Amino acid sequence: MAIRANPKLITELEIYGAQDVSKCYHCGNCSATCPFSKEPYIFPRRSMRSLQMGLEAKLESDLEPWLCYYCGECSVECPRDAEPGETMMSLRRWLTARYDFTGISRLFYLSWKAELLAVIIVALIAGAGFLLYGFSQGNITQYNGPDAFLPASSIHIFDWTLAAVLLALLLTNCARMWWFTVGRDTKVHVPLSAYVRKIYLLPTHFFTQMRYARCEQKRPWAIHLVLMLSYVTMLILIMFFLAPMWSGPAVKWSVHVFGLAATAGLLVTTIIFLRKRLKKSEVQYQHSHETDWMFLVLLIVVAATGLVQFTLHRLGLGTAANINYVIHMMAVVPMLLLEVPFSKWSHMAYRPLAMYFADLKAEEMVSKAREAVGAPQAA
Amino acid sequence: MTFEPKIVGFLCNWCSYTGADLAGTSRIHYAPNVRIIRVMCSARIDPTFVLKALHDGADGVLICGCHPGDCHYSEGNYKMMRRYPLLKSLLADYGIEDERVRLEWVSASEGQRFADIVNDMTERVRALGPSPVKAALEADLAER
Amino acid sequence: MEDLKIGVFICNCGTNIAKVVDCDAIVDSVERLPYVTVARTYKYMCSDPGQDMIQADIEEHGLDRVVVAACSPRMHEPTFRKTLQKAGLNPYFLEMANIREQCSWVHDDPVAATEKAAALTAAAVLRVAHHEALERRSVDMCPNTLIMGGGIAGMSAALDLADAGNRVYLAERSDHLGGNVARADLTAPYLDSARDMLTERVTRVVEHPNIDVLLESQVRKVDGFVGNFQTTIRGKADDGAPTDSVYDVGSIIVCTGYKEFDASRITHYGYGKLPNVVTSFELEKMLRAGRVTTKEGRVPQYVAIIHCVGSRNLEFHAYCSRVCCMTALKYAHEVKSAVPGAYVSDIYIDMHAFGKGMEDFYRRSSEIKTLFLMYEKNDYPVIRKADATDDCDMLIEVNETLSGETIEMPADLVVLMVGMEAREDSEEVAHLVNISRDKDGWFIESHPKLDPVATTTDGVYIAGACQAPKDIPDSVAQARAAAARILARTARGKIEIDAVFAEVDEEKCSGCRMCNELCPYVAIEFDPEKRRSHVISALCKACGACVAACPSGAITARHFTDKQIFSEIEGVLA
Amino acid sequence: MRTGVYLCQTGTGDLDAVNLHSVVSYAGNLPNVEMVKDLGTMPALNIETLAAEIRANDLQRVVIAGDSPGFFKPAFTTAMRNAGGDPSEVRLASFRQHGASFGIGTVRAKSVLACATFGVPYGLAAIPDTTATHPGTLVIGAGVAGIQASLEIADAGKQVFLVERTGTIGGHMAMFDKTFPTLDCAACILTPKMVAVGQHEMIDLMTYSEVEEVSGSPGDYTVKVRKKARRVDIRACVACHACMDACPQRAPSEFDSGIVERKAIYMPFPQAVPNVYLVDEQSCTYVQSDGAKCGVCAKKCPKGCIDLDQVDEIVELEVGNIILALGYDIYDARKIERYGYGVLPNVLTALEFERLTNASGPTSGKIVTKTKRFNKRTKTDEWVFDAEEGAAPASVAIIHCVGSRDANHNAYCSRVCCMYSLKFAHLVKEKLPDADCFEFYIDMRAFGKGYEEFADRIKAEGTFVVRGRTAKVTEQDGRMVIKGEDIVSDRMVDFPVDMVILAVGLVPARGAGELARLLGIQTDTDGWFSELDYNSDPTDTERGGIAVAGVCQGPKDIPDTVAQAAAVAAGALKSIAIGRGLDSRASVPLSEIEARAADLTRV
Repeated sequence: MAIRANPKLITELEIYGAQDVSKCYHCGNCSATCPFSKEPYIFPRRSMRSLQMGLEAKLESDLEPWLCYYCGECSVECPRDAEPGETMMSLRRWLTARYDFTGISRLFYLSWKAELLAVIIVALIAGAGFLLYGFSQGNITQYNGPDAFLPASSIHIFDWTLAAVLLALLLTNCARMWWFTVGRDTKVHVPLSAYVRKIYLLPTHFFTQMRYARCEQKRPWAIHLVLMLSYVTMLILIMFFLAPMWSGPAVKWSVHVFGLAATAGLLVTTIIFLRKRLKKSEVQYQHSHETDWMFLVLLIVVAATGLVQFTLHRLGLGTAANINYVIHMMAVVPMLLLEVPFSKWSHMAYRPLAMYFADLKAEEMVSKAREAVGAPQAA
Repeated sequence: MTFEPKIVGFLCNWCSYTGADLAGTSRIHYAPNVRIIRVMCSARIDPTFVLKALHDGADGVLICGCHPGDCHYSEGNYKMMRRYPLLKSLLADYGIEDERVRLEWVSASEGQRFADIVNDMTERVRALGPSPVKAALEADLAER
Repeated sequence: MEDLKIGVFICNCGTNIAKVVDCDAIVDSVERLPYVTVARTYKYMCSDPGQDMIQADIEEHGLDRVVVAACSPRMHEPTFRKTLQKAGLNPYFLEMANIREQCSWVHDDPVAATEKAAALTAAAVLRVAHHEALERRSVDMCPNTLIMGGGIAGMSAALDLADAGNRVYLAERSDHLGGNVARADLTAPYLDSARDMLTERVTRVVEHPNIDVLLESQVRKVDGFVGNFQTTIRGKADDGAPTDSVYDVGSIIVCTGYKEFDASRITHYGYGKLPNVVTSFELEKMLRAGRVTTKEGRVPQYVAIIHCVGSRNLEFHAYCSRVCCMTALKYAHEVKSAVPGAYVSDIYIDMHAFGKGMEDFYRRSSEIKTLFLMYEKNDYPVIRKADATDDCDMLIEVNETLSGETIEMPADLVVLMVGMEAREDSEEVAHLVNISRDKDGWFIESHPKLDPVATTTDGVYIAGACQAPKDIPDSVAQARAAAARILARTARGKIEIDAVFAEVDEEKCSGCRMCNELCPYVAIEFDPEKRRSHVISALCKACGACVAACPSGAITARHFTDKQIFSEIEGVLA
Repeated sequence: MRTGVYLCQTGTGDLDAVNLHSVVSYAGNLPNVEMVKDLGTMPALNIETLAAEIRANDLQRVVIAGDSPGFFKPAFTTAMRNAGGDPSEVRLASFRQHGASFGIGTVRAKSVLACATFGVPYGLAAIPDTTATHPGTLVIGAGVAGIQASLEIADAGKQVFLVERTGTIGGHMAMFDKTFPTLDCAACILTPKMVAVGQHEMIDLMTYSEVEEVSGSPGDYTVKVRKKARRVDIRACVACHACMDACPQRAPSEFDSGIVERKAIYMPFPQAVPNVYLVDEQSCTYVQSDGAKCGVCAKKCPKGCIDLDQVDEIVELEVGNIILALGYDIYDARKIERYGYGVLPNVLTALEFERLTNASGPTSGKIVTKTKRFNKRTKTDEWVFDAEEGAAPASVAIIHCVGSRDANHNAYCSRVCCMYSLKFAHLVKEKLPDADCFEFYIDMRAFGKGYEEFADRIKAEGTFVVRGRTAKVTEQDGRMVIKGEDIVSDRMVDFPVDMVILAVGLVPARGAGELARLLGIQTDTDGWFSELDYNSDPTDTERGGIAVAGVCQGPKDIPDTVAQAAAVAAGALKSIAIGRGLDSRASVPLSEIEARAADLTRV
C-alpha cells in the first residue's frame, strides 16, 4: 500500500527546529556513526528520510527520536551539514506536540509568544491566588505556625491537587504515545505478558538514564542524571515531606540536607546548560529553540527562589519569606502546569517509556528479521 | 646432456614485443630457448611462417599478440584468433603435438607473464622431445 | 642477388650485454655468413664515436646493408637509421638484433645467451639482405574542411579552423545554426545564458570570411581519401530548387549531434495521453515564454521531474545520457523561481553530478527543498490520474529505495527527462563517410583513449554528441580536438605516409575482395574495371592482416615481406 | 529600449572583488537605463510586485546583474510576461561567468552589465585584439594530457618545450594497470606515446625541471625553467643498473606510491622516458653529507656519467603559448581518521592498489594482504607486501567518495572514483574469483560512453554493490571491520574484511596555486584552474596564450583529458599558423566594450 508523500511537512518542522534536513543526500554516515543505531532501530537517517518525504503517520509511530540523546557525533560527521542530531531533537518536540491531546504543546512550540503569555498568565493567577488566600486567613509576618500566612497544610493540599491535574494530563499523553507507537501498529503485536516481564525497564531507565551513558562523552549524561535526580528528590520532598521542610527556623537536617543538595544540583546543572547554550561551542547546543530557554529560565528561578526562601525562613524574616514564597510559587506553578506536561519536561516521561516500548517491539521484530541475516544483498 | 628445444616466437610489435622488452628492463630471467621475431600485428602471422619454422627445425612455435580488445589495429588479434584453430587442426593432421604451437596474449605491462609463458612452454616442449618434422625430413632425404 | 656488402656492429652496452654475451664470439660466427664484409664490437654503439665508427665503415667498405646487434629497436632504431642516412644509405637498409632486452638482460647462462645472441644476429643478417630501399612519401593535403552539423560542436570546430586561415564548409540540414543548444535558455550547473553563448558563436561563424555556412544542405556523396576528398552537397538554389555542388576538402568532421528520446514509447508515463505529462524540452519552452502552467492554465502546486526516461534501462537504452541529471536540477531551480510556491520533486536513480560545479549545484537544489526520490533501475515510477478529492492532478507511485517504502507523490505537472538518442540518419551518415556505429547507433572513435576524435577512416573525425551523449563543455572540447588534428596536418601542407605499408601485385590479384572486408582502415579499394584491388597507401597502417589473408599471395607488406621473415626464421634456427 | 537593471546575488560567487555600489551608480548612467534596483542577496522575489514595477516603469528590457543571475531569471521572465512585455528581453549580466574577481572585479562587472543592457553577449563585445605570437609552445606537466598536447603540436612541426617536475614523463596514467571501461592496459596505450615524445625532434623534453618565473605578454612569454640537478648524464646513461645495485640508500618509491622502496639513485620505472637514472638528493648520502660520504654509484658507473656534484641549471625559453597540464595529487586519506589509513595495515589508497594489482608492480599483479616484517635497519616491525608470503584477501571492501562530496573535506565530486572502483572490483574478482568484493557508494556515477554497461557487468560478476558510504573502519584481530549502513536492504553493515581500498578523491597538484599566481590566471574555490567560459571556452583562460588541459582544470577521466589536451593544441596551433593569437580579455578597456556593444546592437 502506497504512502502519500507530503512535501509540506518539512516546512512545518522548520519551526520545531529542523532547518537543514532537506540537505541530506543519504550516505548513511549518521546511522553508522550513532552508538545507539542498532537494528531494528536504524537512525537518524531513516527518520530524516521520512521527514523529507513528510510521512506523518510513520513519524508519529516512530520511537527512534526518543532513542537519540543528541551526542552530536552524527552532526559533526555529516558531509552535507544536514544536522541529523538537530533533526531528531526537532522530531522530539514535534512528537511531544503530537502526543499532547490538548494542542497546547503544539501552540507553545509554534509560537514562543503564546508560551510566554501562558506562563505569565498562570504565574499571575497563581500569585494573586496565594496573596488573596493569605490575606484572607493569615498574617503576612508569620511564616509558619498557627496563623501562618500560607500554612503548610493547605499548600500540601494545593500541591496534591496540582500533582493530580499534572498526572492526569501526562498519563493521557503517555497513553496516546503508546497508541501511536505500539497500540495501533498492525505489523508488530506485543503480548501482554511481555509488558509485565519487562516493566522493570521503566524505573531503571528513568533513574539511571543508562542508555545515555553509552554516548562517547560521558559528561552530558552525568549532568542530565544529576538534574533529573535533583528534580525528583525535590518533587518527593514537596509531595511527602512538606511539613518537616516547612518547620523551622531551626534547620531540620534529616530533610533539609536533601533539599539543599537537590537545589544545588538544580542550580549547578541549569547554569551549565545556560552557559553551553550561550557559548554554542558544542553542536548539540548550537541551535536553541525558544522552549529550551523558557525551560531553563523557569528552572533557575524556581531553584534560586527556593534557596532564598530557605535562608529567609532560617533568618526568621517572616514577611520577606512569605513574599518570596509567592514569587517562588509564581514560577513553580507554570513550570509544573505548563512545562511538565506540554514542553521539554515531558521527556522525563516519554524517554523511559520509549525505551520500554522499543524493547518490547524489538523482541518481536528481531525474531522476524532473523531470517534475512547474511551478507548485504547486491543493489 | 638434456635436450634444449629451439622455439621461434612471433610477437606483435605493440603489446607483446614491448612486454618482452619490459621483462628485459625489469631483469626478469627466463629460459633462453625462444628466439623472437617481431611482426607489426599478430594478424600478419601467416600460417606458412609456422610451417616454415617447423620445417627449418623449430621444436616449437610461440605466437603472442595483444589481449582481445587491446589490439593496436583494433581487431587484428581476433583475426589471428580465428586463424589459429584451423592451423592447429592442420598441424594435428601432420601429427605434430598440440603443445608445440601455442597462442598467448601478452600486454605491454606483462613482462612477468611473458617470462612465465616462455619457461612453461620450454618445459613442455623439452618434455615432448625433438620435433618429429626434423626426423621425418631427414628420413625423407635419406630415401632419395 | 647482386653482390652485397653487409656490416655487422655488435654493442657491448658497457657490460650490459658483454657481461653475459660473448660479443667477440658473435663476430666470429657472423663473419662466416654470406655478404658479411665487416663485423665489429664496440663499448657503446649508440654513443657518438660508435655511430661515427659505423658511418666510417659504410664509407670505407662501401657497405650497403647494416646490422646493429644492441638494445631493443624500440629504443634506438631511429638513432641508427639516422646514422645510415648521414652516411648516405637508405635508412631501411638497417636491421637491429635485440640482444639486450631480449637476451643479455634475461639470461644468465653465458653459453646459451651467446648462442641465442648469435642466432638473433644471424637472423638480422639474413633478413637485411632482402631489405629494399624505401622512401617516405607524402600526398598533398587540401586545407579545406567539411563540417557536417551546425550545432555547438560544429561551430566551435569551424571557428578554430577558420581562425587559422583555412576554408570551412559548414553544412547544416535545418534552416538555422545552433542545433539542440538553441532549444535551451539556461545551462547547468551555473545557469548561464545558453542564448548569449549561441548568439556569440553564430555571429562569429556567420561573419567569418573563411566559413561558408550551407543551411538546409545535405552531404550526398563523399569520394577520395584523407587530404583529398570530393564531397557533393545538395543545397537550395536561390529559387529554392535543390542543387548539387562539389567541394574539395582534405578533412571531414562529423558533428551531427543527437535526437531526443520519444517519450510516448514508454506507455506507463502516459505521455501524449495525460495532458500534464510533458518532456524536458516542452518545459523549456514554457520557461522561455514565462508561462509555467498546466494545460488547463492553472499554476502547478506540485511539479515532479522524472529522470532517465529512455536511458539506463533494459527496454530502451542501456546507456546513461549524461546531461539529464544536471538539466533536471536546473529545472528544479527554474520552476522554484518561476512558481515560488511550488513543491518540486525529483525522481532519480543515481544523481550524476560529476563535473565541475555540479555537486555544489546538487547541494543547492536540496537546499531549496527539492524532494529527491530514488528508484531502482528498471523499476519505473507509474503515473495515474488523481481522484477528485485529491489536491493534485496526478499521482506518481514510486518504490522509493532510500526509505524502502512505496511512495505516492502528488503532481500537477510531470516533466520527463528524455534521454539522448542517435539520429535516425546516423546510419546514412556513417555509410557516407565510411565510419562505423556502435550497437546504440553512436559513431565509434578509433580509440577511446588514444584517439577519441579520429575514426577508422583517416581524415574523418567525429565530435560532440554524435559520438556519445555529452554536455556542452565536453562537446566543445572534442570539437576543438578534431580541429587540432586537422590544423596539425594543414600546418605541414602534406600528409607524410610511412614508407612501411602493404601493396597489391595486380598480376597476382584474383579480385576476390577478401582483403577489402579485412582492412580495419578501409585502405583497400576494389577497382571494378580492372576487377583488382589496390591499397590506398595513405590510409594503410601496415598491420599486415591482408597480407597474411590473401589467398593468392598478391599482397606484400613492405619491410615485412614473406621473404624477409622467412630468412629471419632461417637465421634464428641456423 | 527602456531598460531596468536589477542586482540580485546568490551569495555563492566570489564577489568581494566587486564594488556593487559603484556598479549600481554606473548602471544608472548607462543609456536607456530607466531604473536600477539592488535586491541584495538571495531575495525572495514576488512575481506580481516585479510585474507591477515593470509595468509602472514600462520597461521593455530587464537586466539581472549578479554573481549568478540565472538563478533568478525565470521569476523575471514570468513577471515580464505578466506585465505584457517580451519575455525574451530578460538579459543576464553574470559576473561569475565572465570572471569578475580579483583586481578586475568591478570594472569587469561593469563591462558585463553594459553589454547586457545593450542586449549584446559579453563574449562578443569583449573579443580582444590579436598580438604577434612566438611559434614555440611551453607545456607544463607531462602526464597523458601534456604528452597528448605536445604530440599534437609537435606533429604539426612546431617547437614544443615539455617541462615535467618528476624524473620521467607518463604521470599517473603510467601507474595504472587497466583503464575503464574497456579494461585495456594503460601501458599499451601510453608507452608508445611516451616513446614518441622521447624521440620527437620537435619536442624539447625537460624532465626533473620546474617553471620558476614567467614574464612577458600573450604571444611573447619569457619563461625561466629550473633544470634540477639530475646528477646523471641523460645522453650517456644506458640504464645498466650498476649504480642502483651499488647504492646503499633506500627511500619509498614514488612510482609505486610508496608500497615498496627504491634506491637513492633510481629509475622511476623500467619504461621511464628518458630511460635513465636520477639521484634523489633527499635520500642520497653523498648529497646530504655534501660529498663527505658514499659516492659509490659514481665510482661504479661504467660510463662515468654520474656527476654527484652537478648543480641546478636555469634555462630561459621564449614561447608564444603556454599549456598547463599539471594533473592532480590524491587526497591525503590520513585526514580522515575514521578510516584508519596509515594506522591499519590493510587499508590502502586507490593508487596503492593500482600498483599492487599492476602486472609490472611490486607483486607482479598478485593481490595480497601485507605481512609483518622486522626491519633490521630501523629495528622496527613494518607491514610490507610480499608476493610469496602474503595471503590473498578473502574479502575486499571498496569505499567510495573518500574526501569527496563531503563538506568536511572536499565538497566536489572527483568524477573518476566510481568507475575506477568498479574496475578494482573487476580486477579483484578476476584474480581472486572466490573473494567477496563490496562497493560502498552514495551515487554510482557511470556517466560516460560504455560506463553504465560496465557497471552492470561488474554487478553481474557478483560484486556486492551497497548503497551507503561506510562511516568507519576499525581493526579486530588483524582484520578490518567496516561499519556503515546498507540503505537499500535497510540493515547495518558491521563485518570484517581483509582489505579496504579507499577511493580517494583528486586535489589540485602541489604548486598549482603558486603557478596560477605566477601566470596571472584564476583558480576556482577548490583550487582548480578557471577556464575562460565554462561552456563555450573550456580550455582557454583569462590570460591570452595560456590554456589548461586535463585534470588541473577539474577532475576528468582519460578520454575527456585526452580530448581536452588535443583541444588546447588547436588553440596554440591556430595562433602559430597565422602568427597572431588573442590578447588577454582584460586588455579590452571598458570604454571600448561599451562602444563595441553599442554598434553591435545597430547591426
